[in-house]
Amino acid sequence: MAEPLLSIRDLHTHFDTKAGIVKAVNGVSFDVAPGEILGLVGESGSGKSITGFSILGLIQQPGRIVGGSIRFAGEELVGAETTRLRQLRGRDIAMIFQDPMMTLNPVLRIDTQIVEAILAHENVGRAVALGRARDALAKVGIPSPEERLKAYPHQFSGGMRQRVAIAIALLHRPRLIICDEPTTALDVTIQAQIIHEMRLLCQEQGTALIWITHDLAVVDSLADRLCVMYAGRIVEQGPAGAVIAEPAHPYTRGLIDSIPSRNSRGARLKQIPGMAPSPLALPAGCPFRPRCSYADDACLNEPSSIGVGAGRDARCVHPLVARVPA
Amino acid sequence: MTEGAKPITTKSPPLAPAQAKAENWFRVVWTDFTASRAAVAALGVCIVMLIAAILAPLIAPQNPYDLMEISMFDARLAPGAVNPEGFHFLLGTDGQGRDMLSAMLYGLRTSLFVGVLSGIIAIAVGVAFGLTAAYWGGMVDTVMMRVVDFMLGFPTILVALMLLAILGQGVDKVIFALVMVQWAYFARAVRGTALVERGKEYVEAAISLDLSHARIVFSHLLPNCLPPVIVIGTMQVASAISTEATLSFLGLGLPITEPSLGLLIANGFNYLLSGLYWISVFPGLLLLVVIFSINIVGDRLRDVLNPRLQR
Amino acid sequence: ADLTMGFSSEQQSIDPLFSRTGPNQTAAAHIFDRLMERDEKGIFQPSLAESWKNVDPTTWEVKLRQNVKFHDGSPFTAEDVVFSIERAPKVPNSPASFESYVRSIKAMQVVDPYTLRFTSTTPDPTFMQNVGGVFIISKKVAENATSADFNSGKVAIGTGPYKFVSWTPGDRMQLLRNDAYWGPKPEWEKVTIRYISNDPARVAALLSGAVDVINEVPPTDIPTLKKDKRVNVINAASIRLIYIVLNQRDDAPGIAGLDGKPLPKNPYQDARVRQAISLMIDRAGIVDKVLFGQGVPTNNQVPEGILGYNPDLKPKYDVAAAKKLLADAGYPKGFSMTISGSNDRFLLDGDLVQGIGQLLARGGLKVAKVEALPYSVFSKAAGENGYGAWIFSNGNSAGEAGRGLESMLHTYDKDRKLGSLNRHSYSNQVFDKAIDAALDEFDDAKRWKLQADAAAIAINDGGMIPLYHQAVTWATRKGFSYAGRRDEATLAMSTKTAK
Amino acid sequence: MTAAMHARSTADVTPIVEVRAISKRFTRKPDLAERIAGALGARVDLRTVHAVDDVDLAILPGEVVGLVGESGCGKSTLGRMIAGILPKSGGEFFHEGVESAAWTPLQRHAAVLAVQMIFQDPMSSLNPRKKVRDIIGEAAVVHGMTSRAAQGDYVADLMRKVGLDPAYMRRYPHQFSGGQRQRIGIARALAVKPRFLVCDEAVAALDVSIQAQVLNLFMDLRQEFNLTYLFISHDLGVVEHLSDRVAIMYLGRIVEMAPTEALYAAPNHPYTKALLEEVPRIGAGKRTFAPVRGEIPSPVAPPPGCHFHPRCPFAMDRCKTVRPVLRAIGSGRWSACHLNDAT
Amino acid sequence: MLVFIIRRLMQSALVLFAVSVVVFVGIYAIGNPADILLPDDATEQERDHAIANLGLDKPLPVQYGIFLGNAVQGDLGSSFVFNIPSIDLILSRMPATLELAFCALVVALVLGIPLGLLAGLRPGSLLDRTIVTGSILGFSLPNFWQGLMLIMIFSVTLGWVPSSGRGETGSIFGLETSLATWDGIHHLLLPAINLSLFKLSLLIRLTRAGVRETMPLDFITFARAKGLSETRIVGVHVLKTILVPIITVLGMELGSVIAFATVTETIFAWPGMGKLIIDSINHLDRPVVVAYLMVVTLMFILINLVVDVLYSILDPRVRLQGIA
Ligand SMILES: Nc1ncnc2c1ncn2[C@@H]1O[C@H](COP(=O)(O)OP(=O)(O)OP(=O)(O)O)[C@@H](O)[C@H]1O
Ligand SMILES: Nc1ncnc2c1ncn2[C@@H]1O[C@H](COP(=O)(O)OP(=O)(O)OP(=O)(O)O)[C@@H](O)[C@H]1O
Ligand SMILES: [Mg+2]
Ligand SMILES: [Mg+2]
Repeated sequence: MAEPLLSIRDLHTHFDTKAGIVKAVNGVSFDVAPGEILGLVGESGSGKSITGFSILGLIQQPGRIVGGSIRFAGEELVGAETTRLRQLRGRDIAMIFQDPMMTLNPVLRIDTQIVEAILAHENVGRAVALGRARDALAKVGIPSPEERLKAYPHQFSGGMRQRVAIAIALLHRPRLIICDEPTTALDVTIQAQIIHEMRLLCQEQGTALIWITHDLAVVDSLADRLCVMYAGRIVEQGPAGAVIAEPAHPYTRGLIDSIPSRNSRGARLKQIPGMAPSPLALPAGCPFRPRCSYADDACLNEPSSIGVGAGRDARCVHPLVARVPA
Repeated sequence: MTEGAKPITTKSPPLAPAQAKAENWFRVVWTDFTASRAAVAALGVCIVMLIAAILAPLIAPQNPYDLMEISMFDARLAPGAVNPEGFHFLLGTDGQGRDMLSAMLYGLRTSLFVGVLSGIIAIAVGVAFGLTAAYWGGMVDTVMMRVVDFMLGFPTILVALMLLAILGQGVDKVIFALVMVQWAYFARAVRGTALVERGKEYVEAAISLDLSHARIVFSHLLPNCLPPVIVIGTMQVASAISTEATLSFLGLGLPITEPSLGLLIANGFNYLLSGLYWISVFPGLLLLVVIFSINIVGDRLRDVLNPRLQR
Repeated sequence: ADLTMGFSSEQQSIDPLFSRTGPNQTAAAHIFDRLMERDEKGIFQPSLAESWKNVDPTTWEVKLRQNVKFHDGSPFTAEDVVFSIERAPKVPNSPASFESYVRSIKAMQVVDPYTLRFTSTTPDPTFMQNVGGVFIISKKVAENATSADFNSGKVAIGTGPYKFVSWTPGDRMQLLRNDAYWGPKPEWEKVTIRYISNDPARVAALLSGAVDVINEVPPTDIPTLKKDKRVNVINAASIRLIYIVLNQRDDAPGIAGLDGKPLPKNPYQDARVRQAISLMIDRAGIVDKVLFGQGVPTNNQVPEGILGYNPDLKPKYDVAAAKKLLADAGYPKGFSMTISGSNDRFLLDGDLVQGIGQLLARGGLKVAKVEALPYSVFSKAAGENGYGAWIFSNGNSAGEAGRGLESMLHTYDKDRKLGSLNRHSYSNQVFDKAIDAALDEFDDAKRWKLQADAAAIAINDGGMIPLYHQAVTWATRKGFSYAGRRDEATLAMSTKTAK
Repeated sequence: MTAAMHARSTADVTPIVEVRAISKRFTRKPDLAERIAGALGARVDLRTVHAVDDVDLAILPGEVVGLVGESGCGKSTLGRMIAGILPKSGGEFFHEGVESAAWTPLQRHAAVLAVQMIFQDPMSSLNPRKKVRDIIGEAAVVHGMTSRAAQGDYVADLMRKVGLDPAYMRRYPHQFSGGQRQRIGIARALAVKPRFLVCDEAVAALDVSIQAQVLNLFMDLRQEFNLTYLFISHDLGVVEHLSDRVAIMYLGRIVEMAPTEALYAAPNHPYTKALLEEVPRIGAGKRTFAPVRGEIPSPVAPPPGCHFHPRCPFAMDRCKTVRPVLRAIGSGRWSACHLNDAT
Repeated sequence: MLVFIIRRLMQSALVLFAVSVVVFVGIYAIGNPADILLPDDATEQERDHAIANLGLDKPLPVQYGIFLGNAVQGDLGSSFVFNIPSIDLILSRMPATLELAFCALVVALVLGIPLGLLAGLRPGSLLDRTIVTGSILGFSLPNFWQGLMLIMIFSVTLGWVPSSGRGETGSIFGLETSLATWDGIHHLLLPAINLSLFKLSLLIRLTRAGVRETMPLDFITFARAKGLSETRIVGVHVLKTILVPIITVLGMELGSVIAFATVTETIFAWPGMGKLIIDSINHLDRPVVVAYLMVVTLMFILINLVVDVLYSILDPRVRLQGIA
């Protein structure tokens, strides 16, 4: 595998709320190689978005990165100067958000929002920037970009807005794009369109992608590698196809089983019993223990990451596939 | 389905409770509220003021409404002065010889009464109006909102003068005048919230359960539109007290023999230049403290009740 | 030198004949002259009329002043007087015209340019005082002019000591000295009159030096201002009378028994009750405490020195006697009543109502309600039998007691136009006869006696309860002096540099 | 076409709900001002949204009908009309064979109560200021199905049926998880003893693991009470899992209707084909996505003829002008496409 | 747009009609203008004469009919007090009030928005608490009291500015205004501040609330993710977003500036409409009150129209037709 572009080690991001400390991200480690598409899946609230925001240093009060390291192209981002982070944001690392209706400022015109993103990192004239904005829109397949530039976000459909966001993300040919559930709010047909375009652009530019979602099916058809998050941790990671075909962690298994599929028609679905634990009060040991049918006393100790195959590892005492020493 | 179907044991496993403790909504609000010490202090002041106002007849050294008890020969005595009969005027006397302390206690009573009562009535009228407009929408809404515009455009002074002329003078008339000029604000505010709530699915659920319109409006819509109203309410109470003071200043307010804080200030206003500061400044400070505390409480309530600002 | 004055109220028009209310007359007096002017004490003196004589009871011959010039240089003649008097009752839309001043004129005859002969409809001893009050405008320029033409300055041309420069309603009026004035030359070359209706603001303007003279100094500030080295305070007792009337109609409102039930008979119809109420009122105390001394306690219709004043009518304060009278009248414990008044019509009227309320309560009545209302509301109810006992003011413009006594106290007689201000339905045949006679007497001394006697009849009967004559107060900055005037007018001509 | 549908409906069973040529237009009548402006020659923009455009649908007792379509195609609007929340702007609505215009007040009441709706957003569909006990029990008490005294037991019973602990009766909605809230909504609907449930994206907001729980509950309740469902979703996988029949909607019209197996095995309408192709399937491995061309047209100005023609790879000239009707193309299969005429 | 304006005008015609009826009946109920305009010692004949002169002797409906007939021809009658066409009277006072209101608004905007931003960006800080406390003080005290305090402090005691009145006016672009001369600005200062105090508090609070609600929104985070500077985020993204509610409220408040101006103008002897209306109400000068309310209502309608248009410019989501 190539030298990682992004390397996260033991990241902890906590929120200091009145009710207590929310350990949203609680020891996450993974690498992303250039040009790689990494899928990050997990239940709602498992800490996927917060991981993404942590990379960009966009955690807001009362949240804080309390430990760990994020190295981007060899440079440490945890504790970096705000000015430095601002230089990286948008230029080297871009992000696309979940809700296309909310990511663009509704009171500013599309051209303003694209041009300001260009001017934030490049010292070019307005006219040049406008030309670039037009090209960017054309590139993501928005018809008649010249007119569309003068429009306001509400005049665009959800899919088009998401494409504008993508166009903004691609402006500076970033080396890494974090996509935080960019298609969850969209229809399958639009989703297909966007995935198609993203993938094309990444191939052209060699950009790495972190694709955050809770839809395993999307990840399966898109990602090279897959990280499964549960309660602020990565419980399993490995090549996407392998993990889905043969999950090692009982949680991954449960997730895959509860998806209705062709052959399940009319039958009862398998469901993961119980509920995701509150990030305020994580159970001791393996956080999935209370819902896990394989759990025993061994799970009362925090499981460590173990190798379970080529490039795969899982945080489980009782992995469902054979353990392979690292 | 057949009547009295025997209960089934569902095959889905029971779900774990969302939260360990069942918490009362008011308890949550209260805990949040008390997180600010300033707000608690302000609430304390409000309560003390309220008690002082209610108990004014018992704790005031003098009944300033009783023409037999006051004497113009005691007029304009400085704070701490003692009259020939040995009565001690802690905060001095006003132009009529009323003991300032007593007059302020009674004035507080009147002001709070006027402010709170007019606020409550205006809320009731405005809320009913706004809810109706929002629930029915369309033509009803348009007509009702034009009425509101009309009310908002009318000068308070003219309204007060007309009512004074038609109904005469008195606390009830002032309250009526204040309600007349205030309710429209509430109608506006409530309509805004109600329009949002109207679009929520629980209202549709209520419609599909074939509940009556009255029940939907007052039992479902109303409770959800109240929080912003409570907040505007506290501010409007303050503004009612202030408006009443202005009306009194313009001679359109309360009967001068039964002064409110505002009327005391307005009366004392004429003495300010002459150095008889206490006639205006003491009630002014009291009014300031009251309105200030009400607003602090209101502000805090707004923060606490706004889910977007909650942590 | 220049002068800036701060006025409490503003004229309605520059047209001197538009309205005969105080502020209008004050403004007009700077620009226009009348046949007769009151002096500072309120006594009429010749002005444009140099002299006059009563040829017979209904004929008056007036000699006009010669060599008087209007501001535009044209000479003043009898034609102008005739024109002005003819215009006086006919100013369109006038809310308070000079009609009553000229009503008794039957005919006017120009004998020569400086001699005029008037015939009156009835013998009228006060004829000249009325006619003399009409402002004289120039026939030449003002023929067919409207009030608007005066406001714009086009025809605001008189013979007075100042020439009109400009008027910005709500803000100020500017005047320039008339150097060709026939009378004493005023000291100030440029005069600015600013309108500052709010009392403390007016005082503040004086203290901050924005204006040199203010009128209607709020009594509350007088004690402090008197001590202030930067200003002078000038006082004058005015002719304005503040008084109480008691409604004597059968259906007078606001009266009830102590139990709250209606009384079988209106107690105010009993003279003893009225007298008792008069005795309950400590006029000196009121003036001292409520008015800061800014008034003259009285039991007369006019102040001392004015025709009709009766020195025997002295204010009396005797609560014991009052209680006895009440008991005699059958109200040993009093009865429940309401006292009403305005709160924006004259100085401290709101406080006054409360003070009177206190005194009545101490005097043995149950004061159920004390109400002070804006005059706009108060005046309507006062005219519509809306009150039981109320306080009113009367600014006497006639220069003697008679007319006032008649209109306030004569039995109401619509046809003979008598008792028109007698809204409280007082009726006393003896007084009616006495005042009728007093009004027709031409001899001043006799008329004085007759009017004083009539006043005694009505006042001792409690027909009205005089309280005090209001003092008018001006304040100037150091270095200025003002000659206080009984007619309440504030004139640049009365302002001088202090010696 | 309706003849065939009637044949089906007049067979042995009366459809529990049937709509014929039902439509919903969201429009504003021009007010006086607009008429004046119009007379003055101004272009008055009175947008009419044909949210539902001439839809026929008959649902038999005990059936589960899936309704699939893109966002904004009118699924919810149709569901709401069937649930009696929105008045229709045209067409006929039958409940148990009686047309809505002919309803007596009592029949109206029964028809409204018999069809209940489960909403997409479990939080906003529950009144946040009411306790669960009242949310579930209020209507039953108002309509006399239980007494106020017995409300507690009635509600407890329902809560048990949907798998909620009756001990939580005095809690407020915000104290529950998403899945639990959805169950409260279901219990509220069941409380008035409905025969028909309209589930409008009832599981869309839920996580896969919780989605499984709720779907299982729907299936249990169907067996238990012989409930009929109109299951609205844009998730083809979920619909396939649950439904007997599926109707595909596009821009206010039903474009295809078929028994589930037949539809998924051999979609007929080009739009259905495109939809099924784009569904990512787990276990299928990496694949390429070939996007449907063109933008979704706006319901304000739908294209003439076949609404789908601008995006259809097989579009012919006729598609641009003539609206294809929904025609039977096999047993229980209907499709609205001109291509079927050619063959 | 045209529809929108036509609808507004039709509605305003109705409102104007209602206003005039209410004023007619209301003033009739309050009292008789003749009683107030006449001197105390006026006789009954004088009173009758005055009443006839003012046209008050006819029955009220007839009076209203006459008024309506004239009003349709653009004549709203002449002031009872000044005998000047009431419209002229009002228009002559309008510049003073508009200038005052304008300055008050500018003061409020120039101070209020930055203070609100400062407070909203650091919620809970000492600065925030100080600003918020100050803003509550701004509307806790009756306006007339604050006004006199200002006079006492700044003109009587310190002697910095004149206590009352309008100063010299000059002309800017053909408009008579005190902003054109130093003396005028000097005079304008205190009343403008007094009038702005309430608006200032309101603006601080609105801005602060707006900032607090906007900052956590996704598009702000997205703007950060684009690498924008904090200045640009606050100055453009946040400000433009919060401006929408601010403009709406300010539009409504601009109308109330006139109402509050009544008190301020009385205290500072400012020759504006506010002082005119209170005097006219006290004198029951019906033609002026009617005309004033018509002018003010029209102004309200105009302001709201401008605000709505602004609103649609600022917030493109708002379609004008949607606003009733
Ligand atoms: N501002 C905050 N204050 C307190 N807790 C927070 C805050 N933001 C996020 N959290 C908590 O952090 C945890 C992780 O949140 P995150 O947004 O990363 O979830 P996610 O995996 O992206 O879920 P989803 O699929 O719903 O987007 C959640 O439990 C959430 O409650
Ligand atoms: N109250 C309304 N007023 C105007 N238009 C409306 C209204 N409700 C819905 N519409 C429009 O009708 C069309 C159909 O809406 P509907 O909510 O039925 O779609 P849907 O298929 O349920 O979409 P989704 O999947 O997003 O829920 C949409 O274009 C929508 O904008
Ligand atoms: Mg997320
Ligand atoms: Mg929907």
